[in-house]
Amino acid sequence: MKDIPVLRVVTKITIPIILLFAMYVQFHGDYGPGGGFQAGVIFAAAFILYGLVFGTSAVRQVVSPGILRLLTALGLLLFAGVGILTMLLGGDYLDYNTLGQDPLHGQHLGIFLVELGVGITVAAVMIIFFLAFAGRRD
Amino acid sequence: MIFRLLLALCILLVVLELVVHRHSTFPWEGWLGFYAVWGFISLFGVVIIGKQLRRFIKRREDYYDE
Amino acid sequence: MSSLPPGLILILGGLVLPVLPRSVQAKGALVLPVLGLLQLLFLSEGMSVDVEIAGYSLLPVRVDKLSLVFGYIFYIAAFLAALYALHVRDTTQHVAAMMYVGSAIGAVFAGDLITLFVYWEITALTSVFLIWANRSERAYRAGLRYLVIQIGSGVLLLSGILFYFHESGSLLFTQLIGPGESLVTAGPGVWLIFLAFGIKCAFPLLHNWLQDAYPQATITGAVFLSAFTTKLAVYALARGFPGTEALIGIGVVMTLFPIFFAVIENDLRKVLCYSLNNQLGFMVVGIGIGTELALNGAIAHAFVHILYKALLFMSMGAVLYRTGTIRASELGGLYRSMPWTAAFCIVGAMSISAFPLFSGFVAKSLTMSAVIEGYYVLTFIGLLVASAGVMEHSGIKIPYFAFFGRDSGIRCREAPIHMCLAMGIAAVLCIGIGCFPDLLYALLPYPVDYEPYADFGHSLTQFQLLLFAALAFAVLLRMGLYPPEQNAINLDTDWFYRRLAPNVIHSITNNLANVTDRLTATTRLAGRTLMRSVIRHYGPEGTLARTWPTGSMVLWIAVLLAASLVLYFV
Amino acid sequence: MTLAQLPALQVILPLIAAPLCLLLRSGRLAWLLSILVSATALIIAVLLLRLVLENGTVIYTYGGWAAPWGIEYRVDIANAFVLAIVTSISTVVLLFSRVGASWEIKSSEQSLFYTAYLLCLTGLLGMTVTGDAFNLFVFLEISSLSSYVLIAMGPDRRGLTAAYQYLIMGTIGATFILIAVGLLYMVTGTLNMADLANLLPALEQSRTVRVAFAFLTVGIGLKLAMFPLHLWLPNAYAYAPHVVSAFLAATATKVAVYVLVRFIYDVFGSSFAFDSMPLQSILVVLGAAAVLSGSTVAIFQHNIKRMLGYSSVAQIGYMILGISLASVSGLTATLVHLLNHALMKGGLFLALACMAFQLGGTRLVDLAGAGRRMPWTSAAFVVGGLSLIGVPLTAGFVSKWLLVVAVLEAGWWPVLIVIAVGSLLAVAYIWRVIEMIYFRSATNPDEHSEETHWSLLAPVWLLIVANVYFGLHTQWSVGVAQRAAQMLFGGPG
Repeated sequence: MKDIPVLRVVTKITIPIILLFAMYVQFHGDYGPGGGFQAGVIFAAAFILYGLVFGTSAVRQVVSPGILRLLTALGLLLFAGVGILTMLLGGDYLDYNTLGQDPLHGQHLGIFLVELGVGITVAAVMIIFFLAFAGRRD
Repeated sequence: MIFRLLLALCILLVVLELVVHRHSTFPWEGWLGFYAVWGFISLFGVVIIGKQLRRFIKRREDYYDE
Repeated sequence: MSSLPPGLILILGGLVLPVLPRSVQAKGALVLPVLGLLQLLFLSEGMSVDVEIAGYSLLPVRVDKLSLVFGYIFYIAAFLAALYALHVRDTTQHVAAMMYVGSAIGAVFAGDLITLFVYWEITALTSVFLIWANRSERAYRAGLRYLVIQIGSGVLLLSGILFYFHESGSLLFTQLIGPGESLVTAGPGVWLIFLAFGIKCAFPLLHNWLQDAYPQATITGAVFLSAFTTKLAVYALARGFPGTEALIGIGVVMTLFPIFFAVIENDLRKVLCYSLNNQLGFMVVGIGIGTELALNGAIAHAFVHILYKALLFMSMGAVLYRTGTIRASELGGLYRSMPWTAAFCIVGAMSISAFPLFSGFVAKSLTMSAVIEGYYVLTFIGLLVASAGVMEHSGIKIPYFAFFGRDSGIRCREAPIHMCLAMGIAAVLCIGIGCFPDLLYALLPYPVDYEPYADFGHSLTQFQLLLFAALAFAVLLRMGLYPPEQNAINLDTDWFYRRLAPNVIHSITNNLANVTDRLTATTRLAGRTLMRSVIRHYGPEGTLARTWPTGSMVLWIAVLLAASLVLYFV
Repeated sequence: MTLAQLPALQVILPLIAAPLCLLLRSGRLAWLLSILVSATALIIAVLLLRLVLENGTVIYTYGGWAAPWGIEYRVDIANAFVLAIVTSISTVVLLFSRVGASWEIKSSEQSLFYTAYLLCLTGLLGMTVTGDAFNLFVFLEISSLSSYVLIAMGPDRRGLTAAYQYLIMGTIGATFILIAVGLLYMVTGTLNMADLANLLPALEQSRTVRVAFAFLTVGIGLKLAMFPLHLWLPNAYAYAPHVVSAFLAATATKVAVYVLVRFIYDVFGSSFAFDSMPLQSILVVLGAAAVLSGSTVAIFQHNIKRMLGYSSVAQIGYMILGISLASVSGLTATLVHLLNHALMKGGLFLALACMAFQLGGTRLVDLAGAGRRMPWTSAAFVVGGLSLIGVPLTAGFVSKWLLVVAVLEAGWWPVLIVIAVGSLLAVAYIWRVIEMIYFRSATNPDEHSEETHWSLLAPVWLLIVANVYFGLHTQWSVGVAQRAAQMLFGGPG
């Protein structure tokens, strides 16, 4: 599809916007609707669009499967690590109150980190799925 | 030879019964030579009946192996 | 040491045997019964070990006189058999034999039904290897039949126990029928247990596994087998069903029917099996009468019977070992080659025929006195016939056809020294008990005030009975009326499951096919439809075994969901 | 971190270790981490069980949000018992898989294998420990998805189809459970199981609750391979890598049975399930059908792994029968059989794995003469088989005995016959294997010993010895199961 100039141009314009929107959904998640899950999917959508138009090998050049695998694990570890941290700090698992000097800060930080972990993993897994299914023909 | 010896022994046993006091519960048990006759008849009967039995149940040795 | 359940030494020891070098295993198997017997001497009467498992109180060990007397003789028999098997270099046989004996002894000391059942099944599972150890197709099949029947007895026992437990709430193994009750009024649990014991005791019509399997066992295996399985059943009957009237009738039939089969049987070890069955009948009668005298008689009979039957099996085993055959039609005149074996065999034969001064006499006299005391006329007459029958097959036929009679021309060496030693000890015990019966009487569960030699008339009549029977045998031989030994087999109840059942299925199919030619193909089909439909549904490619398409799996889910929805709403 | 954190750690540890395995890349290191984690999980499970037996139910709330708003983990005797089963089987299987897995899984995929394995363990433990119905669904999905991967990992290409079918079935099952949870949430407004148990009795007549119950029983029935929803199981077990078969056969269906027990007896309550719903007749019929058809089909199988799979279907039938009795003794029998069946099937599958590696396959003919060539493995298989039949002195006998006593208590004679026939059928299919192992000589004449390595024999025999141990020493297993059953019937925890 990369032979069609309209698609190529429009794609290149929209991808940064999609990524930006993903960031917004991610980081604004604790105030408005959104969060790591949705953000991860939107983030991955940018890559998938790129892959659809320019081919999966182009995506592999941007993020190698090795890195994706690493990111999948890291996101999950971030999520679980926060939980362990709260336990080490004396609370229950994922008891964010212990993270900051007061519960408000704690909750804020906790949710931020956990959602980030979720976002990373979801995005990475979505891209892996896409590559796995779409990459069969190459 | 052995047969005659056995026969003699048997007769001796019956004769002995006349001398030895013998305790019996059932009346027929006390008859002279009851055990001797009964033993003879029993074995005779068993062998003859067993022989007849053969007619019905004898089979070749490989009967079950087919 | 005394807290160790009896028999466990043999079971555990048997498990250790394979670790030993092959040449030492037989010696190890010889030491184990000695250790076991020593342990038994330390056990005190009345001792018991009780355990509570899953809310049921069990009594894995209970020591009383009844258990002890069986314990002693089992160990003695195990020692003799192990001595006899000293030349065997087969790990399987040694392990199986030791575990078999150990579990039989464990069963005799079991105080509750569950423990009894466990040991009961182990005796079945281990003893079958003594048959399979012959490693022939025929032995394998006979062993399999034996195993199925023995396990079946165990399954019946277990179901009986369950019912009995459900009815009575007790798992203790004591008298299962109360004094005033009879078998007729007893519940299904007692019936099932009775049946299980009956199979193992080779009741008439349930007996055939014995004659089928034992002759297929190895030479040494048969010696072990002859001693334990059926005597365990006798013990169980003596414990659970003393004084059950039905046993008298069963016992008399048991003493009588095998003697006819024994007359015409060619395989001498099989003759011994019929004789074994007949001897069990005497014990069963004793248990059925149930007086102290009668029970003593039954137990004493079991005790001495183990010795002389083992002795007879050993002598026939030695013949088989040296000549390679045990068919009466191929043997004869062996006294020249094997004089010692012949002598020992005659001692065994005189013991089993109950000649005075031999062990059979002092035991059988107890039972016979009890029969007279109870005034059981028919039983008495039946047992007299049976006694003459014993004289015929075990007293005369076995030694006569093997060692005397027509000279077969076979010349071989005397049995190995350890075999002779084992037979010798057994023979000495047979004569010793016969001459000094008080040694045996002291072991019996009830006090004995019976003196077999006090009344000389009794010995005299016994001599008369036996010698005139011998005379009849001689007369029959002279007249040429005695049935010649022939290479043949005789049908017995095993025919029903070895021939009839397969044939019926076969002939139904075939006969149906012959009815009309037109229907041939279809009727054959009909005959096999059952099996076909089983295969169709359950076979490797059957409906229920096939890999189903995903769609139909989902359909099933829908069906089940719909069904449960409907059911829940109704 | 104190004892109070144990319920969370039970699940979190394997959850964290899973991505770490992915990062490790080396199969050997991943194995080391997995077994460390699994052993720790075992220790945690044992500690939890002791804690629960002494002090009663332990409750753990996530993030400090109290139930019914937050997610809570609720450990009582019943699920502590199941936790101990799952973690111990997992540890033994991992002991085996250092060598065992390397035969079937490419070395490049080994870290992936252990990742999936740990995720599956996480899911199973999570399902067991959680007190929240939706959380249960999440963990169910974690365990299911990872087990599809595990099944497909083997060298046998039929594993892919089997995994695919299992995926379809499993997803439908999970969806049904989700629908049921959603319906319950609709009427009660809560997802907490304890809370549901309080609210549901008042809503007994509600149609929604009844529909939810139907979806739930069918959904869980799929996961536990209840007849006739078992069709995915034989292939999944047969074509998965051997270690995976051992692990799943010994744990996955057990956890599903536990979940069914939990929902029937605890969440809905036995009076709802058995008095106002005709669950009893459904379960009895399906349980009996499973015992009979599973065992019969097993007799005719050429592939021993499929045979064991069908035998599992039959064994699950026994558990269903125990559940259907609706009595403390019946439930005790089921719970004890959870443990005993895990031990016997785990042992059998592992022993079979050894044979498959040495003799080249799991078809019946491959095992000819194995008794001479692999005496120890063969002996292990025989003892495991005896336990499966229910021969005394083995764990299988204890389960059967308890079940039969419970059935007698209820006076269900036909069921008694079903159990007896089932046992006889089991004798038949186990005997076929024994005959092949001991009484047939190998097709290739060189009958030298090919006994497997001791490091593989050790875990096999560990399970086999456990079979005998729990056959002789029933105080612990039956005692705990009995208390659990009483608790599920509303007695003191």
